[in-house]
Amino acid sequence: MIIQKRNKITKVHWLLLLPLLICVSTPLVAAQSGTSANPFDTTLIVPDTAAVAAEPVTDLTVADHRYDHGEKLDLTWVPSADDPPVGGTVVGYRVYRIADGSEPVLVAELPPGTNHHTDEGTSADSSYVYFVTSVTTSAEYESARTEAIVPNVEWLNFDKKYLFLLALIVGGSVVIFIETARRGKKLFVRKIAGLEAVDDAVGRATEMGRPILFIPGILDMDDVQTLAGLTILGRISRVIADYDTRIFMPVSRSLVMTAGRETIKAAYQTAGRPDKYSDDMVTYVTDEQFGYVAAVDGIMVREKPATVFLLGAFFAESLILAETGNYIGAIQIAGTARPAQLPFFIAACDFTLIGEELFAASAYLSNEPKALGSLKGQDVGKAIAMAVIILGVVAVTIGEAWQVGIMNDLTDILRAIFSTM
Amino acid sequence: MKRQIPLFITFFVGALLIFSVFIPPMESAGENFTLFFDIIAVFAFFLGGGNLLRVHITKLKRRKQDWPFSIVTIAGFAFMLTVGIFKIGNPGGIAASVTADGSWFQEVFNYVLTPLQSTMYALLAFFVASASYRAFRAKNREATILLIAAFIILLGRTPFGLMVTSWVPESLSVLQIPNLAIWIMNSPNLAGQRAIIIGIGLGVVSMSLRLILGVERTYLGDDSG
Amino acid sequence: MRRSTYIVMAVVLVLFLVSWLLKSLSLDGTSENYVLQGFLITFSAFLTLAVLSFLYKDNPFYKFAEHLFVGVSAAFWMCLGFWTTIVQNLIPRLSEGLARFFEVPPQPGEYNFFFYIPVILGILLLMRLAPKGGWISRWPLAFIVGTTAGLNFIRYLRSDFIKQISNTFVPLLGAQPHQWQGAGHFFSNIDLSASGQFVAMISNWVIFIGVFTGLIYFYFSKEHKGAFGAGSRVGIWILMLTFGASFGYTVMGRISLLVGRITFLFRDWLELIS
Amino acid sequence: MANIGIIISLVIIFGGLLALLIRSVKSKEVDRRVIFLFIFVAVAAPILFPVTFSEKASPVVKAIFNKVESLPAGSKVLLSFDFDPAMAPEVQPMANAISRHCLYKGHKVIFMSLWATGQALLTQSLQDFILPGFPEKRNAVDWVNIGYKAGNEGVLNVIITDFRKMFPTDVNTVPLDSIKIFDDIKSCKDLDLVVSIGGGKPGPKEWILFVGDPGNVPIGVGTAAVVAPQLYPYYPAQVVGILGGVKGAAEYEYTLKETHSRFADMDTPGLRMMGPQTLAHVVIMSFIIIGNIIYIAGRRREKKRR
Repeated sequence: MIIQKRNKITKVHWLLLLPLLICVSTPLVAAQSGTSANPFDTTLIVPDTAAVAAEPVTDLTVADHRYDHGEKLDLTWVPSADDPPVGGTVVGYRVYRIADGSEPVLVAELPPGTNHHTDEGTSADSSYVYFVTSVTTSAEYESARTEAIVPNVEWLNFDKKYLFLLALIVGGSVVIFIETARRGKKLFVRKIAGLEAVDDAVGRATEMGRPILFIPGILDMDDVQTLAGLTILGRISRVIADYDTRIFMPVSRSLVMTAGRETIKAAYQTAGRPDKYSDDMVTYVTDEQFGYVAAVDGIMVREKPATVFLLGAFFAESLILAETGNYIGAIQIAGTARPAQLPFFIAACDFTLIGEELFAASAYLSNEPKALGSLKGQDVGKAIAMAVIILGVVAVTIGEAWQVGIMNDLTDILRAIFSTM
Repeated sequence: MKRQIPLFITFFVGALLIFSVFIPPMESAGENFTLFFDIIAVFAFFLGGGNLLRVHITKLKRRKQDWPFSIVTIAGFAFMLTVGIFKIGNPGGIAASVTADGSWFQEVFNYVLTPLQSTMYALLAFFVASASYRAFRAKNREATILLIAAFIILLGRTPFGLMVTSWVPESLSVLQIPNLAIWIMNSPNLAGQRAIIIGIGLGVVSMSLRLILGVERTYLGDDSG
Repeated sequence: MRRSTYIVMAVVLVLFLVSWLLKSLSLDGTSENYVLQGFLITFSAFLTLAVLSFLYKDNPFYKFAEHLFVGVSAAFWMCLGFWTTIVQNLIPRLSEGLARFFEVPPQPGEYNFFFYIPVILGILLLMRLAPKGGWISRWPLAFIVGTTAGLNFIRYLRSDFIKQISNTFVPLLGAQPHQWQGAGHFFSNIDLSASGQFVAMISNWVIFIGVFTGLIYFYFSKEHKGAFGAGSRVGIWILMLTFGASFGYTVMGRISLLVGRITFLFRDWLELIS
Repeated sequence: MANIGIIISLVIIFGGLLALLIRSVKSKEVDRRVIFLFIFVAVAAPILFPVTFSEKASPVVKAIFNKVESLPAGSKVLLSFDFDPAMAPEVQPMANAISRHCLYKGHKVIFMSLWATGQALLTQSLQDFILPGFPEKRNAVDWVNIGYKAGNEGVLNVIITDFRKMFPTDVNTVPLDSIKIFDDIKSCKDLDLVVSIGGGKPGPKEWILFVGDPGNVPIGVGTAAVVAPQLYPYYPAQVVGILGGVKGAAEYEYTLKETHSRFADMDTPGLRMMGPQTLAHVVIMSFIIIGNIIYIAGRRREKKRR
């Protein structure tokens, strides 16, 4: 359904987004790249007779850098004959760039022993000539100049073909399962312990007549964990609106405040009680991590919420919040994808959504087939991971133990595909 | 309508950024969009500041519980804002960094914010103790494993760790508590962390796709609003 | 508040005033503004103790510290955002005149029309403050959510998924097992060093099984029963081991923080230690 | 005075813990404020009345100590301070202890840093902590500070073949050729020991990979606690020994004090920092034990009731 709707939008409103399109397709950074100008003294020292002598570098070549948009050129050379480790006089190299026949500009100072450099300050509409000097303690010796070169712009990065392939497989299986579910196929998803408790926790607050506190972490909307927390808030606040329980959500970012208000308001509207909603449910405190914690701790001991949700990105404050929540006797449901903070939630909260479960939670709680389908897609990713790990481990083990060539080749292939290029 | 345009913006921007990774001339899009975010976030500061003031002024007007403290918040906010925006006491004038040494802004940071921040942070020393007292109990097999791992690591951090296992021969030194602690950190801990991280990677991928495709859209509110 | 509360507050205030006086006197001669310096140090100590008092229970001193913290820090980040992002990053890209006013070096090369986009989106966001038209603030929100989703899709796929998989290709018989020289050599060093073949091998098995069963634990599409259930069981044990160990490992750092605060109180404020 | 203070505090802490332990058999929970109080006393008391616990040096620490100890006087030792002010609290104590030990044993010590911000720290710690204890040691004869050079591991790549190429002079622009220590040092290969203290990059790992392995130079490392586990695979083949965090420093300081009476009154920041740490760890472990006794006792009672 959604996909059809979107097509309609595309046709009518794409003009509105034209500026955005232009903005992205124009390399903005190119405007800044010229600033890598030379911080060093560019005057060349003319060697005099008393100076320490050194051979210049030889075979200096310049080549286009692959898969860039013209901002990079690769230089290689053979180091000077007077370069260590044979005990020579070279203390370093300097790379100079001449753009469109202008004055030479120093672009890099390199330690001895170096034989290559990538200049990242070029643009596709100029031509460049380079030379490298061998620097001794008192003078510089210029190499021959390279031929002029104009950097190429490539339109596709083939170094990233495996990344693209994996993105396609993992992302594709998520999309396919969403589509399968949309067509009405029943998909099985097992129970997730912490999530079964969500409804009970809301019910408990209602029975006790005490509020619910929702903490969406301390990061802004540019973190997926915050978004995951907000989508779970969407499900929770529907129940809250039905039960007419009070919810309180102090936040440390005003963008999160805006999104939080929209979320809760929508839930109240869906429940048919828009009059019960108030902006006071979501308030901004401060962007400061511990200032926020100080205020939330204060709210906890004064308002005594029956249920506390800690769902989002947390740092050191995780345990301060969870311990205070525990002290006031609240049921606490926590979830974060920051591995370092999980131990503290496990120790101090009643239920903890571990990493991936945080992202699965909103899909699971919604019980919407489409969302559940995406969980199936994730499992495809996990199955791939498990299969590849077994394959890789077997290959490495056999390859190491018996020096089997084919296994070593397999290892290399797997490492290439699962490299981080 | 009120919801369709935003949904389309999300779809467009999200899809574009995914593809830009593979297209060199567009590679900088991510960088620029992040910068855009930073700028929007500063506008958000004003939204936040405005909201903070409104909450506390309302509290003050209605004489709600603890209203006198709202004066503290408003006064602190106003003072710091004045000092920061006008760079009061800043030895370098308007061109200098707002946090230059000697400026009032930096002094307040040093003598008010720093002690507050670090003391809040230091509360953790107390809370790790109370949490371990309560949580590390051998209630079931999982809790027992949690308890044993934590205890071994804690013991390994004191001189007693080496003392109680000093009888273990050097050839089996991995079983001495400090070494065992290191082994736990290097092996099982690494494995557990890695499983969690792989799961997170997949969770984020799926979550991002749900957002881009508009399956998750609660944060955008309702159509009628 | 009860009368006793007021009395306690008064006593504490007097104590800190006395402390200010004494501190200023002790600073006399070493510092130019010794009265101000004395106040600042005493006030820092007061705030430190006010926060610590929360451990006992909520009280007016904590409320004071908390409310001051919120107000001052909100303005702190606002000013920092204004000067570092708006003035330094945005203004030079938009307007030469404004750049001259704020004395930021105008960089004509950086002038860029497209930076009006975040400005417009930012202003749309502020529409929320207006009584009507708050819905338009969803546009910047949608832009940010799209950016977050798009950027993180690849970022997490790459560093959390792909990289961690290839890191798990561990040799189960240890590195270079073809160089083994009999069982004696194999079991000779059961320690952490590189020569400890046996331990290295066990570690690799633990990493392999740990990651594998951990993934089983996170598997959603299959009921955790039978062999699959057993695998997920092992997975949760490994996770618990991880959590226990990381918890224990952080304790030292947390204690150091408290050492820092108490040292401040004893040395900088009370001058009990040097 | 200090001794009485610490004895009283220890009696209070352990007496209190014992009382709670006895009480726990009746399955009575402890108020969390009591735990807070114990933590506060356990941390504050050793700060007020410095206390040192005996630290038995672990083998990895002992290995470095013994190496410094066994080298003949006049051996050439290079100490690289590869850290910045943020990392200093954790690694400065071990840097000081090793420096003192080397100077005391009569080794010729070369100080340097791979970190730009490390040079100022190095110069200052030499002035404030290390040299005051050795007024008889002369610059350029017994020790020299050659400072910092940019280039990260590139610096190491050069000095493995020639010091003078990277460091034509010391930090005071005195040419190396006129510095006595360097008379018979051409490159790192002429050194008898290198100790790198740091926790980032470049740091101990780079010294191992760029100097220790190719030049066959003995390398000792001191590092932050979080990084230490990653360096264990290099021991003992590629590194002499490892000092990990404040605890490693404390163990070194303790061994130093025990071995040489000259250092009996030495300032021992590592040991001092370990006082609150050890006590707090003991308190936390005690409370874990108490918590478990309470739990087991409570379960037994419930069974009886049934």
